Amino acid sequence: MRTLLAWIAGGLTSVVLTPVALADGWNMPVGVTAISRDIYSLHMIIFWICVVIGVIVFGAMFYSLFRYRHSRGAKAATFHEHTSVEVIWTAIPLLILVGMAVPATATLKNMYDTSEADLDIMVTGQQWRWRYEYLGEDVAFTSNLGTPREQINGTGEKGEYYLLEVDEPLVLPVGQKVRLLLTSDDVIHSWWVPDLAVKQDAIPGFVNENWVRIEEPGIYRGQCTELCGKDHAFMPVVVEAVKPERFDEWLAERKEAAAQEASSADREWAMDELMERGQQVYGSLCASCHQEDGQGIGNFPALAGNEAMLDDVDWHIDRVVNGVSGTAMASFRNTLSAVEIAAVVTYERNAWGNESGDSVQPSEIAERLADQGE
Amino acid sequence: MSHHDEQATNRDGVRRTVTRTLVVLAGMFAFAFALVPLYDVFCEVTGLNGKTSNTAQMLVHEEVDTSRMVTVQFITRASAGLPWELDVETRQVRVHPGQSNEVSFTFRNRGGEASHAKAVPSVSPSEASVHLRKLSCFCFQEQRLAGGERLEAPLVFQLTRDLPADIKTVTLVYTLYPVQPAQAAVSPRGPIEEGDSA
Amino acid sequence: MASHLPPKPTPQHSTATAGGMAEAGHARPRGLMRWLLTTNHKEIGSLYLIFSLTMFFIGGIFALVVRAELFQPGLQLVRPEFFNQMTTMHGLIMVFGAIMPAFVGLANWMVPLQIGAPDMALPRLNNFSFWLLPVAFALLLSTLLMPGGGPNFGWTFYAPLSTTYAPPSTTFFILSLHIAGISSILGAINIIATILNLRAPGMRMMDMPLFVWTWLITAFLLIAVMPVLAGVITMMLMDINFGTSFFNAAGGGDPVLFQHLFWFFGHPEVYIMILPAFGIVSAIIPTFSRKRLFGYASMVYATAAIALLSFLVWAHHMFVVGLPLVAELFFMYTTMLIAVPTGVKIFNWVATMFRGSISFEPPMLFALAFVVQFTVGGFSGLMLAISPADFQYHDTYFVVAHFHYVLVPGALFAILAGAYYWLPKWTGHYPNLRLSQWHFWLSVIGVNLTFFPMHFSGLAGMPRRIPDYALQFADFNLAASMGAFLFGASQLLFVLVIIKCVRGGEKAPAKAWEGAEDLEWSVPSPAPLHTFETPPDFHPHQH
Amino acid sequence: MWQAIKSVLAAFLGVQKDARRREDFASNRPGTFIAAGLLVGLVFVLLVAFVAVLAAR
Repeated sequence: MRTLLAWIAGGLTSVVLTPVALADGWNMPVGVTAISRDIYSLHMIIFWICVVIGVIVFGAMFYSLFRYRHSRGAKAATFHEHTSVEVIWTAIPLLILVGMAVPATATLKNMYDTSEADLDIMVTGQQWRWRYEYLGEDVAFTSNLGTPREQINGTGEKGEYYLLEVDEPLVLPVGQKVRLLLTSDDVIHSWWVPDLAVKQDAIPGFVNENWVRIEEPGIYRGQCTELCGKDHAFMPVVVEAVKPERFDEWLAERKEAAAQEASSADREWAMDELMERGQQVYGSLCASCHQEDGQGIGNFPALAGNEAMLDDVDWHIDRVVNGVSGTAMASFRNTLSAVEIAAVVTYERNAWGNESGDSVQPSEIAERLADQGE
Repeated sequence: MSHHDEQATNRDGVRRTVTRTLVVLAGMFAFAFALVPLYDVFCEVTGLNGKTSNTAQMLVHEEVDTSRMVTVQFITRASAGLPWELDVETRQVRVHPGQSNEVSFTFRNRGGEASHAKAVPSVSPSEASVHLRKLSCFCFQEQRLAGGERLEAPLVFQLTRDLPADIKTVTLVYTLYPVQPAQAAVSPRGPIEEGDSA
Repeated sequence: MASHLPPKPTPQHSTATAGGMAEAGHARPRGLMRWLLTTNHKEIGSLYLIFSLTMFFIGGIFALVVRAELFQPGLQLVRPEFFNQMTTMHGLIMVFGAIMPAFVGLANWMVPLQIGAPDMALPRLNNFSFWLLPVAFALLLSTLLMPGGGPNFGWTFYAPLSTTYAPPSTTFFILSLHIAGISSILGAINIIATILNLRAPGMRMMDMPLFVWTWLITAFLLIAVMPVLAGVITMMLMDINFGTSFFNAAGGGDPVLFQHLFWFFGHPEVYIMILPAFGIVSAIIPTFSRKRLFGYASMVYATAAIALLSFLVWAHHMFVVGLPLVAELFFMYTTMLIAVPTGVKIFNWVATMFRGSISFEPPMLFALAFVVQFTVGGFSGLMLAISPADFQYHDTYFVVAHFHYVLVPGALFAILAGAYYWLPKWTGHYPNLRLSQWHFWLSVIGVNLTFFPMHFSGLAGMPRRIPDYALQFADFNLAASMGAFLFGASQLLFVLVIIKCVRGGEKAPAKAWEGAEDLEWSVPSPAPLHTFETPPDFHPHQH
Repeated sequence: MWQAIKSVLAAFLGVQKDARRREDFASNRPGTFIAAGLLVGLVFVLLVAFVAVLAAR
């Protein structure tokens, strides 16, 4: 008897829990696009179908357990087959499923319609950051985890957007259809923002498409959802949706800044300037593998006291510019400016007890990157 | 049937069952490997995954469909470990289905030494890939460039008239990958066999 | 509670023959050699079960490392590299080392007894296929100590993370998976050969108990898909060591091809882990409802239908890899259809209980919990089948909740139910009732506390396989971690129950449960080492 | 053969009558059923694929 009461209590709890489940932060977000709302309603319809079926099936089961228990003197009946009942309980689920497939198909077709986009963005996954390129706009940047390492290691107070913040978010205009082209430089990643209901794998060597039309300005946060190695948890996606006018301003600012960055490569940089800039670049791009103290970890080589690197500055620059095939060491040729490359190389050659004393000037790098083939 | 006979029947039965299951087993193992080329064929027929044919195709002489324009975008990417750059003369072209078009790509080896590379194509949306016919493409074979060398290579392509009407933009992405010549020789689908048929 | 259970059947058969395993007519090797060389299906069955229990605890400890790290946000106990090895090893060990061998062990023990055969058809092969397993898993576990660590790419080992970017130990991982795969294949051949050829005279296919039927179908699935797994890992091996490019885009290969091949194996594999569970539950529910199984024929047909459909749904694991629209629709439709035969099974179990005469012995408790909890897993499966919605669910904790509901409160509970059901037959004693009930209730509470909150954290946006998470997921993870430790600890009670049951306890008669009908209940308890050396008289009555 | 196809169809739905099932298993010729199973399986795949292609339009 106690068994039964416990079962019933369990059943009641789940009924009580259901509204809790629908509360904010416990359920799928409704999101800010037409697609995300469609998906949300599909999710809720199928959820309630399951609840109704569950109530009927579990109801019949618990009724039988209670009503026909041996201790109450129940005598077992002998029936063991009933074709028409079986046909009915096969046909009804079939009909429900057909009913469910219709709206699901419509939503899916809509999700696959990437035509007539106002803006194309190339999203590239890299261990462990995202790179965004505004196609046709000459604007490109990487977006790295913004949460300081101290917060992760527990030596600092965790912020509100712990692990869901980046140094540079993807900025998108609201109301415009944005086509996302996704690929990867190394392993498979997956780009996901729940509020936008966009999740698409980024696969090396192949390009996937998805699209989004955001309806409200705001900041939307997500994460990489395909296991991509050790820092899989630390490559968030942040999308900042702004009004189209603001977006155009932002694009102009970006281009301006890039031009300034390029022209600043011409002048002579002092050692401290390079070191300061280099430390910044190193912290956001390199430290997750080679570690803050340059000691490396696991398969990631130490840079402190790395003789191959210290003996040959060309070799060092080549690694940073071109990367190493088949490893997490990406090519930074298109990701970093000449100033940044010069700065980070200089930093690596003079930090953590490395005392080469070399400083690599941005102009040297710029020359190296520019056309020497002709 | 005596007890003894029965055991003999059982033994025969067991032997038969084991033989049959072993045959199925061998068949399934072979099937797993057969799936690799089957998948390629399936991809090529259906355009699954945006793969394109890796051999040159013939121009289909068909009337140019002047009633609609399709935008073809080109994106070039280099991958790690290769001091090369790949550029395209134009970021996008507007074409009519049926028309044949030529676009020029430039390879540059920025390194000091000779190296090999191959450009691997991918088409999006994947449904378009069956309708994209490449009459000539640098992507059919690997390239070798001496240090500092530069090479211009054309892509000649045609979008067939039966391209679905809802496809208005086709994106063609080329990713440059380094090739070790030794590695290429044993690749099951490496440049060797493709070079033969190209 | 005990007082509400009906009295146990009184011993009709003399238990004098119940000398147990020690008394055999001829000289047998003793000690270790006896177990190394045994060809007896009952001893091999026990070996499988003990092995699987050991692996269950090792895999469980890995899961607890994961849950301990996820107890609160931030990195506290392990580095992400090691965390990834733990999630990977947990998955591999539970799938290939715990659940599958447990079912093979039950099949070894019970299939010959249920069909009236003296032993398995190929006893020496049986010994060999068991002893491959410890070798395979010793090798797999040893990779954790190798430079660069063990496999860290998830139990689904997607390329290129598992090829180009994998640790050096991956070659050993592939080797160990090959060995485990061969073991499964040999086990499956043996089971098929036994069922098809060694049934008692007069027992037709449609007279076989459902556990035998589900295992027959499972064995066919194994024969069909284990070679595909072997093919996939061979291709990986070649990509890693011989420079081929099956899955490497740089050489003209395709990482997505890996996923197609893997899930062509992987989805039937999921059913391999659940069909025998259906068989066990279909034996227990009629026994304790004292009523014949409702719709026996439908159950057999539904199992066959599920097995067939399992080959047509694989790409529902790949809804976000960029499949063409037609493929998405095809796999969404087939996946939704698989709910129909699965539903038929659940309805049949409920109909079996309807107007029965039900009592709640420990096996029945676990079987009932199976029905409810498996159905919960089925519901989330139905939700995941809706491809557009899967764009939100995919690779989140919602998926983790789904497959754990199917495999832990599902398959594992069915294994526990089977163990409680047949322990009297194996040991000659009933398991201690009070301990069993404690084990049951703590397990139910623990398992639901662990996995139910994962639905919420997944819907709220928590990706799977991450060692650290954003603050809004903290409460769900706290609950899940506490539940996991409760569940893990309560399994120690199960070990206690088994030890006590082997050593003594209330004596069980041949027919240990009043409503039990199948052939295994006609031999004494504990079952002597050799049974059915002359085939039993089988009267097809019940089905 | 028609009989076998009907039985396989019943199997796909997972509903079968005891009597019919007895008839099926009386014949004890699995070949027919395997052939019918493959046939119905193929038809099933083509049918679902057809619906999917139609729906995708």
